[in-house]
Amino acid sequence: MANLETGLAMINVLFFGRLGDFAKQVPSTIEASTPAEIRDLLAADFPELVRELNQPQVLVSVNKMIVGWDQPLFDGCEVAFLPPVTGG
Amino acid sequence: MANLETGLAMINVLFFGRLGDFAKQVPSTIEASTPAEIRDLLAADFPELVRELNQPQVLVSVNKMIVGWDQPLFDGCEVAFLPPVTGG
Amino acid sequence: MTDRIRIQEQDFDLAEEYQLLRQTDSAVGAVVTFSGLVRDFEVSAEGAGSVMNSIDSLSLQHYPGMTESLLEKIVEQANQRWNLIATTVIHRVGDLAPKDQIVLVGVASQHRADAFEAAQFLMDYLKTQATFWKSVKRNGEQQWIESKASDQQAAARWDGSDDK
Amino acid sequence: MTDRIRIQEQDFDLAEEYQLLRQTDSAVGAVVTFSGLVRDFEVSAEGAGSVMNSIDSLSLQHYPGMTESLLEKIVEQANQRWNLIATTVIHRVGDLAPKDQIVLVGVASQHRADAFEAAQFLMDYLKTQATFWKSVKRNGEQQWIESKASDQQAAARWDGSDDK
Repeated sequence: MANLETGLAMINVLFFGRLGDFAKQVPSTIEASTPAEIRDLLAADFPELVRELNQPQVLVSVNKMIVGWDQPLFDGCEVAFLPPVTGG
Repeated sequence: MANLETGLAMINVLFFGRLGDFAKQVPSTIEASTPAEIRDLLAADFPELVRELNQPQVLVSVNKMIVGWDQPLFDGCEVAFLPPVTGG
Repeated sequence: MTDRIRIQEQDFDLAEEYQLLRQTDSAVGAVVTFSGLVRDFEVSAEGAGSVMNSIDSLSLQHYPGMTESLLEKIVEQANQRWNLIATTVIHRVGDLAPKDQIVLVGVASQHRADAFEAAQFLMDYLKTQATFWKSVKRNGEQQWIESKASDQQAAARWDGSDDK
Repeated sequence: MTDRIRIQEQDFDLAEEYQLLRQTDSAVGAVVTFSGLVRDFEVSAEGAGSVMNSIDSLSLQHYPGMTESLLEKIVEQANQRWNLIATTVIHRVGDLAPKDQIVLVGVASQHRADAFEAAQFLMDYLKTQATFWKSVKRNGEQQWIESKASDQQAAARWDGSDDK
């Protein structure tokens, strides 16, 4: 449910690969209106994680589609932070 | 055994691929001193075969090594005429 | 076009997948398979100064839902670029030991150039586009694998022109 | 380098050959296999105006002794150009039916680029350098297969520079 006072959406956040190591204490839902805002909200409590998120190769997806950091978010969106992939 | 009168070597001859179809009546040994001479000796009796041998893509081997048409031959040499290969 | 895409923890059987590819159609003249295996070491960096470290095990994480749809897109692109009869992509996730199979790409086509090129394309894109992350354990310590510039370069050769 | 070269009438088992390639060494990270199959038709000419003729069977002749030494040379060249751990080349001769396996090339290496490129090189050279000749039967009549310009072109790309 969106927060009625702030108008912000409740977002499910996921961190993959090495990002997950720095995000173990991050709550699984965060109120924010863009992925960039999620990152900014984490800066105070998780400086190491945010340093990693600021690496230029890190991509963001919303509902499993790659998007820009300023993609508007809606209630129930799933936002994932993706370091460079290493499959195959 | 080489022919003592002519000095020519006795050569075993082989024809592969489509050349074999035209060479069914060719004797398996021929007296000659080069592959080119074998071809010339066959011209009278096997004109169709020699027309095929004159195709520029036809290669000659002596003792299983690709050689030129003027390669000197010795007694017991194995000469093979090879049309373009089509394996694989 | 018969496409099989699977992400799974269990091992795969190359022989079985090959028979499926081979028997799709009597027009199949060429089948190429690529298998990726866990080596017992990892190279720490590319180029000079690289160090080979032996590993105990490898672990593969992926983003369920997203990976499947990315693999479907990659296979669709291969089908658009080449004349393919059947394609198989299997990628394992979870914990793997040295010598284990990680990934299988198989392509059946009429002619060999299509199968060879599509298999290379699929592997290059899989390495750089699909949401998998590898970590290794050595002496009990987990470490994430760095992505390789050489994989980015390999994938980049397919961009732009329709040709290599 | 473990090289296996065979010319034989009997069929081969890709699964068995794959296991041999895979188990050569714990440094193997990539195995590429190529299988050539008999299609149920042959194209009579290349380019426009080509006609597809269905076939009853295919027959492969070779030059015993010469073929083996040519295949050894081709595999040796591949080992010089790429960093390979094991190579398998099996070519069948005699009478084959549509859907039968004709040829297998398998390459094991540390990295995928070596295995992919060496397998393509081996097939291209095998098609243009090794002393095999194919004929087909249709309606009981035997006909020799023409060599393809596209195979010559494919082989030519490996000449000259060490690179494609």
